[in-house]
Amino acid sequence: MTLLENPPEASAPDRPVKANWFRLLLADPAAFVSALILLLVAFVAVFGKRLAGDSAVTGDLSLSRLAPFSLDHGWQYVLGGDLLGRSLLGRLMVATQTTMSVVVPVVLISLVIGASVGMWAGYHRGWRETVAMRIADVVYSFPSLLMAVVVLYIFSPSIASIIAILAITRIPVYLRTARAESAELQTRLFVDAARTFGTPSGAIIRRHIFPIVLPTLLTVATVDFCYVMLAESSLSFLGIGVQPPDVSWGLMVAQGRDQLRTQWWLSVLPGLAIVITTVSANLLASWVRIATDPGQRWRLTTPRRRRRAARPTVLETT
Amino acid sequence: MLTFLRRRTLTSLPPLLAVVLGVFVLARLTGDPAALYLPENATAQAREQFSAAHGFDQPIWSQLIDYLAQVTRLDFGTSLRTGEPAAVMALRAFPATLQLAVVTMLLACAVATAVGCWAALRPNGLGDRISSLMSMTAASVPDFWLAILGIWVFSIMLGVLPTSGVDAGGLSWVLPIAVLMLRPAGVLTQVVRGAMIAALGSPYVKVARSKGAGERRVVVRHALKNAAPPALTVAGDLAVGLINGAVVVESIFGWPGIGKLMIDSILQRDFAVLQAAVAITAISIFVLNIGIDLGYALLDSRVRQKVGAAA
Amino acid sequence: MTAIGMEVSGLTVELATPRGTVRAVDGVSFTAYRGRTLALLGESGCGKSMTAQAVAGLLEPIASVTAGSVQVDGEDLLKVSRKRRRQLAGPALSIVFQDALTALNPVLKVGTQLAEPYRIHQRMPARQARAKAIELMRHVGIPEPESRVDAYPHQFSGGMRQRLLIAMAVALSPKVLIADEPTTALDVTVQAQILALLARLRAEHDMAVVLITHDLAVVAEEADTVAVMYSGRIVETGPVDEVFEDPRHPYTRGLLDSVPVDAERGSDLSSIPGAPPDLFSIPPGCPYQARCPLVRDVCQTERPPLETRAGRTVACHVAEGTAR
Amino acid sequence: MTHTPHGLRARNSRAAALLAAATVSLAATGCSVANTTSGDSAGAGNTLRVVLPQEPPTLEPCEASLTATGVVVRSNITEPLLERNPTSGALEPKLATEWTQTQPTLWTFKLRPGVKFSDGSDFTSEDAVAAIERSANNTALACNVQGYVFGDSGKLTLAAPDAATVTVQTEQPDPLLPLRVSFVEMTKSDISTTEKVREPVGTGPYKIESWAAGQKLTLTSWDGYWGSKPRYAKAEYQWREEGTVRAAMVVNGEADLATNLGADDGAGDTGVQYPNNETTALRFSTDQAPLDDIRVRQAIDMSVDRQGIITSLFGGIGQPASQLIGPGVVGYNESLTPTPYDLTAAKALVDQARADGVKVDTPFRIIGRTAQFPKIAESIELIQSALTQIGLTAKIEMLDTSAQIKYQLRPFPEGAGPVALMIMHGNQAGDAAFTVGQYFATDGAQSSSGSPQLDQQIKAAGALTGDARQQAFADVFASENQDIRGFTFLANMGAVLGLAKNVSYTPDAATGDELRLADVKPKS
Repeated sequence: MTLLENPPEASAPDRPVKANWFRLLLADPAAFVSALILLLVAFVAVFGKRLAGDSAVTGDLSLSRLAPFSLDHGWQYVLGGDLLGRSLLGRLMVATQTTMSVVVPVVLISLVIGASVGMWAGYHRGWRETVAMRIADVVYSFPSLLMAVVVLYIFSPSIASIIAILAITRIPVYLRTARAESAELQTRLFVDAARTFGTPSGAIIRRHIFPIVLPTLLTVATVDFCYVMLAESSLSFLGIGVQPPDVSWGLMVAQGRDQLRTQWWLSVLPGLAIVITTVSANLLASWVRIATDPGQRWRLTTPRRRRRAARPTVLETT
Repeated sequence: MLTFLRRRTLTSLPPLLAVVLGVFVLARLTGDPAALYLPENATAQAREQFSAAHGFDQPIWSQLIDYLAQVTRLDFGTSLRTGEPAAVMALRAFPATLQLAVVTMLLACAVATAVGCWAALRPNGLGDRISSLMSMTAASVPDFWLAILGIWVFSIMLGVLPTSGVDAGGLSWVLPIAVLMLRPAGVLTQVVRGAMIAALGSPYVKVARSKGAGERRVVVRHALKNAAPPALTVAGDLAVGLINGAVVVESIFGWPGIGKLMIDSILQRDFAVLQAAVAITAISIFVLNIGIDLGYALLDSRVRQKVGAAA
Repeated sequence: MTAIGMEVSGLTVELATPRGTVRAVDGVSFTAYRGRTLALLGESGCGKSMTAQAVAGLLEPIASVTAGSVQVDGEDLLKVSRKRRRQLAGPALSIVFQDALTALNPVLKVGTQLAEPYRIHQRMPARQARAKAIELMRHVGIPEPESRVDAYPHQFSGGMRQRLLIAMAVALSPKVLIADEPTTALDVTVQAQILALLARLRAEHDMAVVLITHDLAVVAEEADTVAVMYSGRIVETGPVDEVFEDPRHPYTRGLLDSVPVDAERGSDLSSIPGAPPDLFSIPPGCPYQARCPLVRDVCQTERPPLETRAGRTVACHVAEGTAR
Repeated sequence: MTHTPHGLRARNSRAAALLAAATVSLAATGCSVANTTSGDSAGAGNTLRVVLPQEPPTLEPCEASLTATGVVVRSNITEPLLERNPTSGALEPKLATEWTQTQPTLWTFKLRPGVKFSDGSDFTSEDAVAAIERSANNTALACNVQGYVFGDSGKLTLAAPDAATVTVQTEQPDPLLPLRVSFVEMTKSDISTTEKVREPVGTGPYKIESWAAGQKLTLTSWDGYWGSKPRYAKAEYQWREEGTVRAAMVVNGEADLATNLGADDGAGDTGVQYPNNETTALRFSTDQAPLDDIRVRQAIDMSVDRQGIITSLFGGIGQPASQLIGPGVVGYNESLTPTPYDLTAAKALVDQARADGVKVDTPFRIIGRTAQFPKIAESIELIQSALTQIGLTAKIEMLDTSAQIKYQLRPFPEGAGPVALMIMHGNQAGDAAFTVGQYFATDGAQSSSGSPQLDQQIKAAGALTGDARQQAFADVFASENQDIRGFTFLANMGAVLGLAKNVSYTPDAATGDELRLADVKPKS
């Protein structure tokens, strides 16, 4: 049921859609800033190593534990130096790449596998569903950090094995979500209709179920983004995360924890990087959720003053 | 209801068994502990003796059969490290973690419900934005980092809390719980907020308002009960995840719980203890899942009907 | 007998949308008499539901009332305090929604929901309120109310759910009952039962009923007065007999002409060529100009006011003297 | 920084604590506790509170050479016949008053009279024989002491001619026998010979009062101890993994003594630096390119910035090392000096080797044990980065103890490839024989280098006594550095002890392995 029986904006398809999106983004300053931050993170992840230069790799022990916020030793040392006298800014930039090259594949792999299996299981129901769910139960009922520890002791901790194990432990999250939604959708009329036309099940899943499940999955993925970064950091705390000379934000936080009281910047700054990135991702995700939902889009455009005056109530009606 | 419980227990058994078997095999793949437990210059013969004495020289499947035979007699083996029965060690450590987890989850749920509901009343308002930002931040702070910072600030700088340990009464609980609950509280707040926004927007809330129901009644009686199921699911997942946090928190605060026991057992290749600890954890997770299913039934009559139908 | 139940005048509702503010309801006025039914008739999107929600004080935050008044019992519902507004919700004015499945709380027993008006407004003890709920259920024709009072909404059929919703609305004998498409989601036979129930309750409680619908047949059978809405405005209003017999506004006429003579109840209003104007680009002058067969120059420049001439109330430049 | 020591003693039960934590009265409780505690640490009264890095897995005395066990057991709960003074290196009487080599293969120990076990029974030669038998000859029990000190001693034949005399017959003449026996903690003769005992009865100044596994271990002094009564009536051990937490406990007044702190753990002015027994080094597998060429190994040796590591990473604790043992151990060579840091010379050596056809570009692994010593990962990283600069290719691999130990002990994993292993060696015994046989001899359990000549030298040195022994072992270290260079020595390590203001204790090299509570005194 839609209370605005004809959402006013829906009746004007002739307006350029892209400009509209950008305006919607501008209308939410928090989301706009988040988008800029994520762009910056992506940029640094790609070019950071080159930008950071030598000072991120070769240390100068005389600059060991250099305090931040001083330009005396060049821009590279504006955030101070680490124990080996490398530029902390440079290290953060290099770490961005490693962190992203762990987090992004983990999220993508678990998303793709979990979503495919989940949609398949939910669509077919029956034994396929049972088997998939029981396997997910097994993975889920063993604390993921301990599983990672056991597995990383078998296969020595490399970026590839960290990605593999973290992806495995995250698959059930997507699998459960996708299964639940697809099980619900497969009873709907349009799926029935497609089935009666003889559309193969793979195509139905791809064309009819996937697009509807996707937004939910993406929301889960954003939350997971943060989870994976923290999990990687916890692994580093236990000494089996990303291994030196590679460096990730999580590893920097873990290694810097001893210096928290003396050289706080060694762990606080990479910690901030994790927090800022995940908060940005979450803010942008919640913006996407609102912007793609016609029933809620108005929130982004209603003048703030009016909104506050409005009665606190009711919004989405689908 | 009983039938539901019985069926649920039966379907939970194979995964439970799979977890125990999986850990058994995986743990043994991490290597023979002989080198760890024998002196550095022990002879090859001594090592073989050690392996034979503990059965590590057998093929994995035969070790597994022996182990299962043992377990059916409720004998979980003896710790290599301490010489104590593994089950005793696991059972001793379990309550400490359970208490920690229960208090943490209760507090996290309380905080999340209060803040989430409040934020949902004015979505995108200033309060909502601030609480969202705070809950997102809470959910993304590394726990070990927060633990050390907490000790520094509250124990050393302010001197109001003990640094660690369990013997300072209620005060000992403050830091571990604060650290442990931050992530669940942050995530749950977001979930409650989302579910409450959806519930507050639904027609039945309009109807309730049209009956003259006040804000309190609308939120507590009408919306919250509808928003609870999704929050319950997430709370269950977070409770399972607490074990991860417990590993870190217990290590740092010297909390004698099962998370620390498991990680130590892995490090020390103390397989018997690891298996006992994993078994008890897995069982409690299954109990938790069943509890969550029952919680659904309690909250939602539609589910209750299905549960009843199974009876 | 024909006391005024509710008097709405100049009600204007604006929506804040991504592309600016639009007027969804523009100066709507009508009077509902007790013991009578007033039908608000129009296509979807014409603003009739919005009008109902504005009157009931249930607008979404996106929408706000910018002008007008709603008088019930000498009080302007739009001006009273929130607390007073809550006190009036139920005893003075209540509303029945279209989709009873979503309008009933799925996790609460129907008895609890039915008892709620008594609990809120009369602070009745639970046991007593429950008895009242059973009485209400019997009142609206639900069989075996004693055993079903503890059931949940999903255990009732669509028609029964709608009855429950109506029961809840009439619990405190409101002076005004707004029924927002109360039968749209129902089978034809059930529709008739529900409408009959509404008619009975109207008489018993001496309520002014505002029936919001797009169904001409329903209007013809149930309403005493009709107000035809188009693009957020009332374009013609009057006693149903008169309006349906001799529509003065080209839009009303178009609606009536589009229904086959032997039309069944429930046929849609969709056969006038063209579509209502986009709310963002309502042209100056008459909003119906683009679809009007009688359009003239003046229609494109001047907005026709809703005027009473010769006993008929119409908003049209050309309507005068177009009697059939 | 404010020091608010509070005696947070446990009275509430866990359940009550749970309640308290969950209620609002929490803040109020917090205030009252903070306010009622005075400057005088309530716990100190007569209890010494010690915080260790880990819980003792067991208190079995025959495992006392394991640090986690020994630090609690040795000389506190149980005592040996004689003990080595960690500073002078001399053996001093404990439960034996004198010991003599009555024949080349026979040692006689005279026991101290009037010694009692904490359960009241007398300590006799029968107990001593059983204890030595159990620790030295009982291979089935697989005691750590058995492997650590008696692994190469051959079978001992024990006898108790009278209640106050014990004789030990060795297969070969063994000048080290008294030193070995100093590792044997005395237990009662009825102690199990087939199973390890978690809570032993000993003759030490303290006995076990209670052990709440996972939480706390309490020792209490007992009347009837043969020596002078210790100053603290009770000792409470707790354990915390993180050094920062251990330091915080002392700073915050929750513990009186914290062991094994790092420079960055924040002990502040409660921290006392002391050299411990440990020496860190990179051990090379000398059989594969590029590490099979001595010039490459020398080049690596030159590219380690020892002073830089100690200053920047270890916070100034420790000394650059020139050999695998520290001063104070018999056989330490005073004349050896740490290799100077010289990247240019190192690069020249590598280039020279390359010119001679050595495959210097072959990658090798630097393997380290996670958290073996503070800043191990950073140290290895620094070394690896220097190696890159001199033209070598090294990969870092940090492993957990169990995985790392496979590379440390023979037989090494097959197909391991060239490995530089970060090791940390502590010579608890005080005699180089316990080092060189293990690490330098071609068949040593932890050796991956060596030569027949060096083997000869080691064997010859082992048979000597006195100054000749000192000189011979010193020569062994010189030869290793000169001819083999199977190691790059990093540092003679040090540690920090957190010591509360009102406690007086002087740590020595053995503190990490054996913390004698009787030496800890309240400050007057």
